Amino acid sequence: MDFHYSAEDERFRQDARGWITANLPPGWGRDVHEPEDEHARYMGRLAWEKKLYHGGWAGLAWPREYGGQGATLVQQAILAEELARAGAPEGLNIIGRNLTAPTLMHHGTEAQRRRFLPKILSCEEVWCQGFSEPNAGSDLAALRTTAIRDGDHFVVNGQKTWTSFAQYAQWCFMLVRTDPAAPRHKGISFLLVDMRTPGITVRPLRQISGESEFNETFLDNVRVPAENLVGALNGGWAIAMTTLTYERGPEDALARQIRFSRDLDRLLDVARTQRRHGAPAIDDPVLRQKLAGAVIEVEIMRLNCLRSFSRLLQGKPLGPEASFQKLYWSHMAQRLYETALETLGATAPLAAGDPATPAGGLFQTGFLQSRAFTIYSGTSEIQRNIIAERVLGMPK
Amino acid sequence: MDFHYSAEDERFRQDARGWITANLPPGWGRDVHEPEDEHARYMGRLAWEKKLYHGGWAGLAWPREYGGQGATLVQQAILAEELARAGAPEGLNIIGRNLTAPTLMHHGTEAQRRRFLPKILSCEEVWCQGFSEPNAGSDLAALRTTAIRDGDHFVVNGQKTWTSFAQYAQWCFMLVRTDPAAPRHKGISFLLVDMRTPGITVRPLRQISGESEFNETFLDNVRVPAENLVGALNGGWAIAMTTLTYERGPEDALARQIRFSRDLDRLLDVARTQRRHGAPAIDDPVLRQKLAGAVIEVEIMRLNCLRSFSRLLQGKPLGPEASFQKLYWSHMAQRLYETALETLGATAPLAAGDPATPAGGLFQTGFLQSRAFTIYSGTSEIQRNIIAERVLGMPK
Amino acid sequence: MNFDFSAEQIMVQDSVRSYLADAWSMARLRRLIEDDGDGFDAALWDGLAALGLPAILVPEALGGLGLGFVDLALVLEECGRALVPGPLVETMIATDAIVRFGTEAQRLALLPGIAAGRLRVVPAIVESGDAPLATPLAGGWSLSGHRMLVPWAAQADKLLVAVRFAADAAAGLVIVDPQQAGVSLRAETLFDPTARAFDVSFDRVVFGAAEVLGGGPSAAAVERIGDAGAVAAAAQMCGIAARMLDLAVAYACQRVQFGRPIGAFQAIKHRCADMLVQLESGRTAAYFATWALASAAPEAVRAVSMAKAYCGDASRFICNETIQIHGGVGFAWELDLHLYLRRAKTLEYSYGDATAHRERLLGAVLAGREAA
Amino acid sequence: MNFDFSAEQIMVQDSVRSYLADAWSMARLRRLIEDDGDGFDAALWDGLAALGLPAILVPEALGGLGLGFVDLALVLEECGRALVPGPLVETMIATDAIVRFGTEAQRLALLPGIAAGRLRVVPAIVESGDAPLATPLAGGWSLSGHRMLVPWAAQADKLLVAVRFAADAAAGLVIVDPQQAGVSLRAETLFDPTARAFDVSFDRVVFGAAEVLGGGPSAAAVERIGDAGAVAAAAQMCGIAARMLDLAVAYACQRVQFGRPIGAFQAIKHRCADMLVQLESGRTAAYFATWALASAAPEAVRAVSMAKAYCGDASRFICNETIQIHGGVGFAWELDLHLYLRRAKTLEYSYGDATAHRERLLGAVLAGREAA
Repeated sequence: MDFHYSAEDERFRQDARGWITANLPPGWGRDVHEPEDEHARYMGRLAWEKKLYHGGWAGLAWPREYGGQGATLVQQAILAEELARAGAPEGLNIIGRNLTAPTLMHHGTEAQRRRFLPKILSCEEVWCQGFSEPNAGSDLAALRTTAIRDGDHFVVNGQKTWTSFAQYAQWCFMLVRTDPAAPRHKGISFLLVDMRTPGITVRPLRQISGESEFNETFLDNVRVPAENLVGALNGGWAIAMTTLTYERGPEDALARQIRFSRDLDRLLDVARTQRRHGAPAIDDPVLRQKLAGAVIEVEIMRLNCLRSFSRLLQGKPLGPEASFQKLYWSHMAQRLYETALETLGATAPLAAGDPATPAGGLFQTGFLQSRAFTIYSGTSEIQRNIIAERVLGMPK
Repeated sequence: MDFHYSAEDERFRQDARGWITANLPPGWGRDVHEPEDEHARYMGRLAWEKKLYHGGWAGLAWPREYGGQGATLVQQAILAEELARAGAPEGLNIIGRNLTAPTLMHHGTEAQRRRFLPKILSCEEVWCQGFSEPNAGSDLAALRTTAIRDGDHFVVNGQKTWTSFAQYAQWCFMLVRTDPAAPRHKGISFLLVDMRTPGITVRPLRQISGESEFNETFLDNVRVPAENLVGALNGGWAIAMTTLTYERGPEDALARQIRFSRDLDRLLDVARTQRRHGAPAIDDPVLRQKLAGAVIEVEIMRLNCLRSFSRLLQGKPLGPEASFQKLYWSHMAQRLYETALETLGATAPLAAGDPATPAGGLFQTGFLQSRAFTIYSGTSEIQRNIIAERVLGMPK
Repeated sequence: MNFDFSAEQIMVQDSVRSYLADAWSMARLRRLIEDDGDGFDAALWDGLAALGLPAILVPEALGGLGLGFVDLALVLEECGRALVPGPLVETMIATDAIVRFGTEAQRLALLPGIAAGRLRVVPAIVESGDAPLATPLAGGWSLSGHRMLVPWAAQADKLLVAVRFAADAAAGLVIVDPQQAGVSLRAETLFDPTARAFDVSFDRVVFGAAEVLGGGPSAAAVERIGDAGAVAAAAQMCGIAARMLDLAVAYACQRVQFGRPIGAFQAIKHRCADMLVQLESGRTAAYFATWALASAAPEAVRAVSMAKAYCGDASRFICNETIQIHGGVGFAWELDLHLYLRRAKTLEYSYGDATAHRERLLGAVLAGREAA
Repeated sequence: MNFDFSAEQIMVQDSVRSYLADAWSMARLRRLIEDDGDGFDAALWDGLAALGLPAILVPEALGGLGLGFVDLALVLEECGRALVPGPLVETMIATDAIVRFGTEAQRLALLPGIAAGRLRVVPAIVESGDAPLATPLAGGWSLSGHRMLVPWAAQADKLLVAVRFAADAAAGLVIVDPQQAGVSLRAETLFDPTARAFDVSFDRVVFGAAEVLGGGPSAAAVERIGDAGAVAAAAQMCGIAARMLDLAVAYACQRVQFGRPIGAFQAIKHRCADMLVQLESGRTAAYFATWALASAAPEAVRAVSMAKAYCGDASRFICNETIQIHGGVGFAWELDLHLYLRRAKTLEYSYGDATAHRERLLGAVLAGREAA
């Protein structure tokens, strides 16, 4: 066990820090945050991700043949830390990087990897995820979207929901039913779908935070080339499990930790300036307990990720304990934003856009967004089932 | 809605307060508590209960023909309040008063009521409860103790567990299987068993608090007169549900509230004398939040009971919402004693018997006892099932 | 000793509920949001006034029903349950203060109009950096400073402004007309889009003793209006939480996953049971607090703070879990859940949050023990 | 950057675990309780000493293994898991302070004996009303006052007593022989019947600079021994919690009610999942803290307080829920659950509770931001 960084890693950190300082978009850093307008925000995130790519900071630990830098997971974690420290934006192609890529590395053909992975890193192709359907949420295997083989294509019909960033995505990976006669889990395949194919309609779903990151996606006789099948026909369920493992895993978590850490930092600032009972809120011992709890939980989130990375570095595969990361951070974040509202105190009923609310309404928005954390990527109830049954070996 | 008391009730309160002051056993009151020795403690409780009876304070709201005073439920609640205020002991025949009595009032014959109820009030006969068995805990209907009719007797064989106060009890009400061939819930009967009958062996079970309030009770060819059957043969399950409703109901809860309220009062005293960081613990704003939370919860427990009593006064029967009282107070009490240990702070590792622990180790013992609160009388898991299914109408 | 509502009180509740079921809907509430107007629904106001709600606390001699805070309890719960917008509840809170502390002239000037539904009065009491200060002036005072989160100030005929009097640092409530010279309003952006509130600035606003509620400074009046607000918030949170629990149970019984309604899974059903326990315990506390306020019982401070603290925590838990139980649709804008969440969260932080009320309660309990 | 234990560290853990599996048992622990003696198991002490545990922190030159706190992490967890009694962990905590702060003479005098398992040294640092005060005397000081909850003082050869020096109010650790004149011990009655602790009074106990750890007052030494104690407590709580979770899962898989193992009910299995999350997060914090202590990292204060606070809350939750999952037998004295509960609860309130450590952590974080 050693949390010291090697001299090489320290040099890497200095390089990263220097580059970020020089390239951070105007308006970013400690005291500001993203634009109000959602489209502008996502375009800003995309531009930043492309800038990182052109600066050589994308896919640090990916193999070079797929556009990666061949660096270490540790350096990837260092970059994440430095991005957090600088208050840098998140990217947009999170699903491509964190889900499509590892899924293809595990289950794709060499041709699929060479075709898709580099463009994920360059952000020429943004990805979205087509798993959930209106009647297949927690019970994902109940999905009904069909794909019927027709020559060298599959013809896809159905409806997906909660497809994040579908309106910005060029590609979607999708679970489809290819054998309706087979048992539920055995008739599902994993397809890569070009979102520009005729027959696809995307309808944004407005969320309780007012944002429209999610969508309903309707598929009407969408023709998908057969070469876009990943893995075996009717073998999609196992592949989906890989995808979900990464969706819930430490890489995704560490990227989120950046944001929570940045928001917590802002919160400590706000606690110094907000006043209650005639004194700065930060002097209130009761609030201090909650802020300290938040500091502890956010730091443990980072360390939990590092602990998982150490397992990966030893070559141990990511297993069902990925659910552990997801369950931890989603509930942690809900507590964090509740504490943030409590820090705002009497001004909590104000919202983003009001000049009297600190940090531009960041915490109110974060609170609303956080309600979804314990639902998407598999509800907490599903994560607890997985942990109990597959990690602890408890009966179904 | 009116929480004022009538002039008559206020007079009753003055009478009760006067009598209690004059009759409280030596050593009782604000600053002391029960003797270390368990047997002495229970004998003290029994003596106090008998004293209350002879003073005319037992069975206040019971019908006169069964030894009651014909007073109101409100006066019964006033008496409970005054006992709490005075720091008086609990009684010993709780099961007789709170469980046997209402069960017999609902389901007993007139002969059974006249035979048993007066002696419950006078404490000539202390009662215990024979429901749980080693393999029938939450799943009570799995019970295996058998009763086979033999002439004008039943012959009972089997084993009961967690029979509280069995070593002090003259009588036990018991669930027994009288028709092994019937469906689980349909072959059970409700018997009254004289604990002095040959074939009964009581073995105390030591609890984690060090006390032995509970017992294992072995039944070996115990002959019980057939007239001690309550209700119909094989109709015991419905009767048991009545008993359980009272076990979990507001009368039981209010008696417990006395104790929690008394312990909380002591805790506030202790918080004034305990010092932390050079100041009285009561000045610590973080601890104050927890103490305030305890005050609120203990007071709401009292008010919840009064709300239930109002329903009873209107003639509405006690239903599955009795589980609500049990679920509320058991978890509340666990939080209360955790807060008590936190108030003790660095001295929490001391125990009853050490001169440096405040209130004679009351809180450490209370903490240990409280671990059982969410288990006995039906675990919290069972109570939540009952509330969800029978109050909220959710599916099984 | 009786913890029940009277038949009359339950009848009033039923009439409010059935009026709202007929004349009011979440769709209408959403139109108020989308219209982006002043958020005030005049027809709803008139309908509720016709039912007599603003008259409840007004003495019979002044055209009211002469009832008390207990009679408001179930009405407030219904207002929460249906997310009734507009300054109705705020006017009730102000009415309570006017009834108890107003001079005869003030009561005559304000209460008949309130009872008839012609006059809207709202409290302006939220603490912020630059509290209004009244400095003496010939024949009166000059008021400067500001109050934030003044509910529905633009729709109100009068504000009851909590003011500090410079002379002896006494506190009091001052009746201010929002149209008066020196008063300016800035509409605030709110977490609850169905509400309206304003940052109100006072710049040398002149007033005399006739405008001070009760004729002179009264810390008791300021405390009372805060207490009435806290209890009204607690009761409304109970109504919201009750509605949320209904929605959670209904959804859990109807949504099928893994071949069963999700309400059959213990993860869901046990949580609903816990929600019920907290809801009912919150009601217990809120009802008791309305009685304590109505009867000015010695335990009023404790009862009020108990209700606000407990109901705040309970409604937080119940609202959050209801969204969780709904899964994906739980965070869809189209569903109404977030509107309840936003109102409940706003109430949670209005009139003192749970932490502040716990501290206040413990102070009162310890002072009571000291005195005993 | 590496969050893994080395193969050697895991080997040591395995050897401790298998030694304890062979030579130690809960039955033996219970005999120590029932015998009502001094609670000290000499054979266990000797066995663990033969395994080299007290030697871990002692430099090689002084007969030890020359390892650091990270090497203790898994050993401490095993000690918690098996409820190892006696002053082993306490001696390790004291050893750390002696290694870091002792003069050459003190190191020579104490560490070889500790490494060989011949010498037991325990901290006497729990804050109480009447803390030991050292007043100057010709050639030294005179010590009076008392310390409570001094672990295993009667079995210890030396106490490291946290002392305040009257002259300049400096703090320091003083090496005191419990048999020395002026020292008196009162056995305390403890919540954990497998532990022993004493109220130790000092009545004009005379000592010189040679007895002050490091030769003179050192607030850093006092803080360090508290930190080492806190981390050792956190690691032991992880061990206890891990054992409790094992027991909960095993029982839930085996106990059948309603025709199914109770572990198939979500109420039980979901709770076990939450327990695992807290256990592993606690381990993360505790392991990191051992590294921070070992490397005297700048984040040491934060890491220590984080571990003690988080592990305290986690072990509280896990122990309580394990008892709940066991139902009726969960509160039977015959089952071992309460012994784990009692030890964990004692550790929770030793070396600062979660609340105290959260406050300390936030202070450090804010000071760090100030400095940045």
